[in-house]
Amino acid sequence: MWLKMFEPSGPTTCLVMKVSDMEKELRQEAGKLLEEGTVDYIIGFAPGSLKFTTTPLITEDIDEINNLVINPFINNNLAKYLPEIPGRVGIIAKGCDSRSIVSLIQDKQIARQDIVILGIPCSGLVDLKKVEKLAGKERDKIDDIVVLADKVCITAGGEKKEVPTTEVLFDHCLGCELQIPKEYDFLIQEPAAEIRDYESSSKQIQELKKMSPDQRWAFWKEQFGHCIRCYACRQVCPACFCERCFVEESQPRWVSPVSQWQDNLIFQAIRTIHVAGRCTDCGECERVCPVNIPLRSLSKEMYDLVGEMFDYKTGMDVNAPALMTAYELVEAEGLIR
Amino acid sequence: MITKKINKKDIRKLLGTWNQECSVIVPTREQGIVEMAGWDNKDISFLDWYRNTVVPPKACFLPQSEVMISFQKKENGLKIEVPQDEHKQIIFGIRPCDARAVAIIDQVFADTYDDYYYSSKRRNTLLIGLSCSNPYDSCFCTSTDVNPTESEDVDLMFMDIGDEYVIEEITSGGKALLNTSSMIKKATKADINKAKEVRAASVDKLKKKVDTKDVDRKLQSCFNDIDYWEQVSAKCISCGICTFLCPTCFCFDINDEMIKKHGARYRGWDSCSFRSYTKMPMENPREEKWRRVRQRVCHKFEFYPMNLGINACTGCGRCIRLCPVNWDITQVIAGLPGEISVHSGK
Amino acid sequence: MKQNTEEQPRIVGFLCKWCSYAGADLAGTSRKKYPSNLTVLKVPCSGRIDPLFVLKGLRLGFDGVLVSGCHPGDCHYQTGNYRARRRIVVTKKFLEYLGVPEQRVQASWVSASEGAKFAQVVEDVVENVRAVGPNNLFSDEG
Amino acid sequence: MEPRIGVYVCHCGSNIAGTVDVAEVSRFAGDLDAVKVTRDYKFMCSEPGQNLIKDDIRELGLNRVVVASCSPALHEPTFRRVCQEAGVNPYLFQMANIREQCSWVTEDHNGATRKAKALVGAAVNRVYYHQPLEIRQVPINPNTLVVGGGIAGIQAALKIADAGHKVYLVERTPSIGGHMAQLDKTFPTLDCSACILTPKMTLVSRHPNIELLAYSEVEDVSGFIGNFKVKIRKKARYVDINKCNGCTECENACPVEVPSEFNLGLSKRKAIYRPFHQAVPNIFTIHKRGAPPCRTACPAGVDAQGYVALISKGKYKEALEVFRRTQPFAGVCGRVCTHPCEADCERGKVDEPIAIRYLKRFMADYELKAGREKAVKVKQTQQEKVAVIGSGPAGLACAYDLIRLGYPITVFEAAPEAGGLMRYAIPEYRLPRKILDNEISYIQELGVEIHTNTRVDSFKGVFDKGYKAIFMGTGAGISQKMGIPNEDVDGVVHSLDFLRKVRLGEDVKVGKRVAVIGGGNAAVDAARTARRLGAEEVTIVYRRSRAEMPALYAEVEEGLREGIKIQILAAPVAVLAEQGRLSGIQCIRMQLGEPDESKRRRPMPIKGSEFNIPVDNVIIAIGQIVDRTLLTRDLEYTSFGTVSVDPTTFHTNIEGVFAGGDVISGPDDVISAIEAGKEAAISIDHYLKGIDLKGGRPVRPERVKNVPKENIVKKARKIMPVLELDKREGFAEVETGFSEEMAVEEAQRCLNCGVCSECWECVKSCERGAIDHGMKDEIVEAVVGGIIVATGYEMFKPRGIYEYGYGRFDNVLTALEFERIVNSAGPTEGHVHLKDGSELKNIAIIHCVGSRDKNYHEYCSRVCCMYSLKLGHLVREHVPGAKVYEFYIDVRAFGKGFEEFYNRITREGTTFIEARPSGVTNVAETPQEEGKLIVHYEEEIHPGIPRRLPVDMVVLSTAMEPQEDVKNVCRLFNINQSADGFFLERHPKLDPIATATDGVFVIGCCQGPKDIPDTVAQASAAAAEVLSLIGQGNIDIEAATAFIDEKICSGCQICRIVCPYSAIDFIEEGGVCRVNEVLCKGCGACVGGCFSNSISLKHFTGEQLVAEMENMLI
Repeated sequence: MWLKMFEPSGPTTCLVMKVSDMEKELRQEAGKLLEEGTVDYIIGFAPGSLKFTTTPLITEDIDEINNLVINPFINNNLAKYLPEIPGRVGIIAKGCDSRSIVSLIQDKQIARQDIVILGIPCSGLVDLKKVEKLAGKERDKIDDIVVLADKVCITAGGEKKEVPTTEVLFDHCLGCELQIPKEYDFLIQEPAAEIRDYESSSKQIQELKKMSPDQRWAFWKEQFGHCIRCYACRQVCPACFCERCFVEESQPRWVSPVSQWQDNLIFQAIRTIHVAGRCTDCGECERVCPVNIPLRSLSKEMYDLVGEMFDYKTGMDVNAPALMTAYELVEAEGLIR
Repeated sequence: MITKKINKKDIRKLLGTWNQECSVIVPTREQGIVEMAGWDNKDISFLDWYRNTVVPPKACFLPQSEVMISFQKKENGLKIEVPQDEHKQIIFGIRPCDARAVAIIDQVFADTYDDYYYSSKRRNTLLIGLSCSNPYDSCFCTSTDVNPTESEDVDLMFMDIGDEYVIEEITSGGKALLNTSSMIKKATKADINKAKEVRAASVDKLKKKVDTKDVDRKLQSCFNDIDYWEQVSAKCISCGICTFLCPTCFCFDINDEMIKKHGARYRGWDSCSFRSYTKMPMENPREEKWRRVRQRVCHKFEFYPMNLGINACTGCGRCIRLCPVNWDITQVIAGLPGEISVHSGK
Repeated sequence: MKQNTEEQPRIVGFLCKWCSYAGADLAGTSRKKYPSNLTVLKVPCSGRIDPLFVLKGLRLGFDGVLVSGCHPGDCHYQTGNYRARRRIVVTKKFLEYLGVPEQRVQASWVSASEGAKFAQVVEDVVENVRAVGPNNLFSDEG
Repeated sequence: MEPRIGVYVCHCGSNIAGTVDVAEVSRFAGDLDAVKVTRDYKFMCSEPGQNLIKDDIRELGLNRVVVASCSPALHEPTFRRVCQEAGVNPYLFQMANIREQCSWVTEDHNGATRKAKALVGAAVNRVYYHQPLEIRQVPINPNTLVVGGGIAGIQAALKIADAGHKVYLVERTPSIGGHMAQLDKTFPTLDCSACILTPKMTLVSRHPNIELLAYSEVEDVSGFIGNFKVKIRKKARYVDINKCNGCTECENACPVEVPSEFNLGLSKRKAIYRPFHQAVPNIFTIHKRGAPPCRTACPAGVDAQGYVALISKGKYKEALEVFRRTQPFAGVCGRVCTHPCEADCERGKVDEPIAIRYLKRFMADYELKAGREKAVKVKQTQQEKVAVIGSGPAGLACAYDLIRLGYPITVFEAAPEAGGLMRYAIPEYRLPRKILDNEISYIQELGVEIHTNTRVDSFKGVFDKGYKAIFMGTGAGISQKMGIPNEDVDGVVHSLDFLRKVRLGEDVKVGKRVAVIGGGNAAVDAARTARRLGAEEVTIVYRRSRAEMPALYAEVEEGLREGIKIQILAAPVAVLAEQGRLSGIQCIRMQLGEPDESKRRRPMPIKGSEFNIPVDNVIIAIGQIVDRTLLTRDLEYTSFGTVSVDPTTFHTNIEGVFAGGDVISGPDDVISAIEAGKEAAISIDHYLKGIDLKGGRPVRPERVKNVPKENIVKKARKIMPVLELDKREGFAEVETGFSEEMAVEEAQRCLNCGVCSECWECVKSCERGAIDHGMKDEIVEAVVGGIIVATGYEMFKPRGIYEYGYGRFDNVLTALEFERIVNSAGPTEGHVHLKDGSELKNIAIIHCVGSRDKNYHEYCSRVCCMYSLKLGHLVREHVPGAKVYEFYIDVRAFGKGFEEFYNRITREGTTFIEARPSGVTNVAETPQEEGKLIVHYEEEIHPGIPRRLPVDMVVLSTAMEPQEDVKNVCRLFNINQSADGFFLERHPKLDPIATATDGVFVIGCCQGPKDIPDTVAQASAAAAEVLSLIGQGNIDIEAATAFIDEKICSGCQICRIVCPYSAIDFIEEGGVCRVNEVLCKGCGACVGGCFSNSISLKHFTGEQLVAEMENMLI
């Protein structure tokens, strides 16, 4: 989608973004929705306050519509906001966001008729951690990131580097299963470039699977030693919509509120089980973790697990029953005595 | 006042000397996460890459979780033990913004109220500041009355002037650390001049600015401007990143844990961003997100100045840089109804 | 770290009261013999079991957790065991991925008439769990 | 209150103490938190043991109790009662099972003691967290629902009603009686079935406490024991139950005959019927299966089944009346309709569709021939005048419907005569003038005024004359052009102009060689007309293949017979002219490509394949377009050049002006034009009455599904006679029409898809006015305390057992069929003879057909032995001297009087052969076998010797099997099936009529095959169960139910979806779920599914279970 927006002609940082045709179309449509009173709010993305960042824009103000952007840094899964915003909402949705929206509808957290989905095609988002690594510089020291169809130009400290796009996209984007929303009310009709690398997408999971159970446990034990229990993973996750998380329960206390690796690990294990069939592999949990725990290696494994065992793909069909409300007469054979 | 200096080559030796008498804590990096941790007695590469930690130094005195008492159920009641920790430590490399933060938390835990667990660690710790000449684009310390190269909140202040560090001796404890070492030289006039240039240049690098004058008054006046708070809090997801990683946030929660007959009372970080933070049996005074967001802003910029005469924000920028949704406190301050301007370092 | 002991393994079994618990009773009345390592918790239906119980059991130090209900199609409450099945297999497979040996989380269908099967299930589960040693998963050491 | 726990460890003699160190366990328990006393005792369940607990509760102030003993399945109720008696809530008690699950399953004393400690420790920690629960009761509604009106349901209903309680007896067929009513005699006493059953049936109908809901079905059951809420659909009988007196006049009038279910298809019944003479309630029912396909396929919705059925009974006048209910053009449509009805005719799936169109023509012709009575002028009831512009089929149909609604109607026609294209485009030899004239006069006689030679130029002018609404049906009168060179040359004519001139009687000349371009009816009409005008060589040029020609198939066929040639796959590219005079046409060959939007394959020209046809005239018949006239200048048009109307209301953009027919659709057939006229008439009526145009329009009835096609003898469709070729002089009509015999015979082929044909003959015949075809199903709602399900069984259908020849040989019958035959009220009035009427000399009765057979049903149907013996006896009773052979596996004579009956039959001379026959054939091997059915078998006692037995008739003693829709019934009442498919009882011995759902009982053959005495006994037992329930007045319900903390609920409704008892409701306001504790059975599936744990299950809370688990680890 945005590929053509970052033309190779001259440097463009995402802070001085060209208003692309797509953005224009989006703003027009969003503006119309607000103006005609079809929706009370628009949720989308605006430029962030720091380089290469965007920030969620939740507004009822038509003047703010011109801040709506589409670029390779629109990370947030905006579906998260839907259950808490009153009235009718127009939401800008990438494929993965649309799946979360559908999942929330399946779980009755939102009503389809209250949501206007403005679908945008997505070719993948840039993982700044990967870019930083490639450039050997931190985000604020990078001058420019130009995304072309199959390669990316990174300029930092006067040095220009060209790498395949697959090396800078988020792991979950490399395994994307829905680039263009299936469920939408308005769709920006642009093709999305298919940039995929399934192997890298679940590389860490495959490596973990090669280990012995003890090694795997040791790995996660180490990882959850870092956890600070800030709950950003939970808070950013659209599938986590419980009014009260089980960690907050005190009778009984399932998980100690004290941050110790055992309970940190149990928290995340249960959270992952709880979002089984709701997780769309949007990768937000891993992105927001301030201590870099590879959380997607948990959620993606669960995503694949329910896919394989129950042939279940989250958020693809508004009318499908939620995973845990359905069953087949014969399933999971061989796992139960 | 700059009085001493040391060649960069000698830092390892200096730390080595200190490390024999107490534990030396330096910036370390593991899995991409920078925090203050025990020095391994050899690696000083952090001098090259270190900008600031992700986990603020407050964790050295107020850890994420710590045991307050441990107990054991015996036939005739509980046997209770309180952990003792009087070991001495030196934190090397604390930035002026974080040093200010420690001073701020000191006022809470080691002033009129003396918190045993905090102050037993704090009083056994010396802080060695390190000037900052490579700020993030999220840093705005000059707006919160912090100079990135100066600090009165440390025991010694080191400043990078090229091949050498010039040193300010702030406290007697700090001074004492230098006495024993032969690597410490006297700073020359040229060094001091160089330092002045560096200082000016460093301050100049901070492009992000926000006018914090009268913020407390403005916050007071717009405390009940619910529209404003609802609007600015809309995108907040109520996670604990900004508070847990804020160098001045100190809220904690106490929990007892018991498995079979052994148990402990733990204290751990808590966050006013969490909805459950103020949850009480019948009601929650901060049920709505905007109340929690307002609390955080007001705590930093209104209640602190009112009670202690100082802003509780030191401009370290962690909460902006690490926020999952790019919630920027400077924008919120700047946007307060009233005339305060913001300069962005874009 | 815990070592193998005589008491080990300790296994907690969640049995639905209509089928599996009755099956366990039948094993007793027909004097089937099986190891004493399993202690049973009676629940109305396997559908009552939340993955939390499994994790809680392991966290408390049980070496293994068994969930047992009516055979598919026989649930006293019609569909509870189908619900349980999805939850329990997801939990089992996922914990296995985390590094919990799959032997520690087991499930079975035992009807009220299957006293012998219950004894056999206990026999097998105990043997399986013993093979993977005591539960040191949450030990700080190692 | 601080927990004070007492722990009691039972020795159970040596059962526990022999393996477990009970003293050690007791000591251990004493050290546990909150335990105030521990004791061990020989037998805790004994009186002294119980008193121990009671005394401690009183003296030590215990408020919680743990007993470690046997399984709670055994003594939990005992100890709960002990607690309650001593003043402790029974739920503040917990039992540790240290016998069945501890001492009995190991010989390891240490291990057992350790385990007992763990279990006791767990129980103590659990009981600490117990909450007192209230045992709640709900009152029992004293009404009862009995489902199924067979002998089981009748008996149960009578017993309960006699006890003074209200019973709803629901039966889905029109009468109660069930299978028993079909039986002749009952074994072993040989009582007449009807004699013992009918008095009971009458009692039911008269009983003040029984509300009989026959011809009704239970649709929904919710609620629980004591308070089931039931919805019953009372199917419309179309006969007023209070007015019908069972006089049978309607039955005589009804023209529709279908196989009688009661007589198993051995006789016929009418569409309005009563299953049997003694039916209760003794009233008639009209059987409507749905709208017949001929009716739903007809654009105008003509009720073809109705007139076909009447024709089959020779009621031609009545038939035409049925037709005219919908539209006036029977004669026209009987000739020119494109008959979509025939395309969808169900008979077409058997052999050939009914010749509906020809039958229609027949009745119209019949009337004309017999002389039509003048139609009665419709009384004007409405004031608003309506104008119809154009007198084609659309306009006249609209006028016809409106005049009958009482509106004054005027039709304006520009041409000299009314009829539109019916008159001017269809040639005389297809539609003779007198036919059309007759039907137009009929319309005029009703009161429609037709002004011919009157062209209307503005709607305003019409409105100004006081007309309140206008229908415009001006057609599509302009011929389409081909767009090829020389198209305008002399000698090229358009078919519409050509045909019109011929119809107007103008002198039209054609050359010797004529080419007609096009493939529709207009082309064929033009070609055949040209032929009649003297053209010698007429060629139709069509660009697709023959199969794709839209013209009626028969018309094309006749054209070919008349010598017309067809150039298929050819298209004209130019008209050839010499000196301004037509000389021929140049065509190009086409080939068929991919199908286009019309699903026909698109013709593509083949390059270089041009060829010339020399002709004198070219007639273009490639379609017409809508004329844009002065009148229509303000109307909106579609992109196809037709007038734009609302597709439902046919309203144009001009207020009050409606349009239909070709003017809106482009060239189409007559019947579609009639449809448009009729729809517009509805709109105009609404419009003039100020009703919403779209609302309240008649709904198109739904097409019938699943028309049974068994036992239909194939029979060819009658062929329309045509005028011999040599007699086709001038424009004489070619098709000559069916004779009366042909028509009746053809009409009798009709399958009566809808069963009732809605001819309304019954309405006319009923003096009491009891019949109402507009009757609707009713929903009866009732609240009942208990439900008795007595839905019975079905007989096994032996058609699947090919080798026994059922369905192939006339004289192979099922036992129930034979039962009807021997019955004096049966199809043969009790005369037993072969199908062809000849005498029966010997008969074979084969037992266990479908029973005791792994291929069909493994179970024994229990009644077949005895009824087979009974049938054997009845054969000899009816045909003295007949020989009876009983082929049996075992004779199971287990019941009271059965063995004696068997002995009696044996003495009577029946021959018993122990064999399961391998087949029945009609292939004779000896002269004696000629014309007989031969049973193949091997005797059990002489295996390996194949034998043959020639008999006249074979009776198959078929199995009982569950009703076809048993699964739905299971779902409805929440009961289960056993492996044999019948309903599952709660316990086969101790609770044989209860089910897993409290308050629902199953009796009779729906629970399993059984005979009448057993069924009646079960029915009485169910009555006792229900009365016992009612007698209790109240009932305890589960105390350990789920509850939701609404503050935490996020409203995802997973709990609601997984709840098998619909016990959870979603509360819109607040967006949370709530448990209906009365419905909740306490399974906890919702709790396991609620990830925020906002649901908890009382007595099995997370806190309690975790506490229990924690202390298990001693």
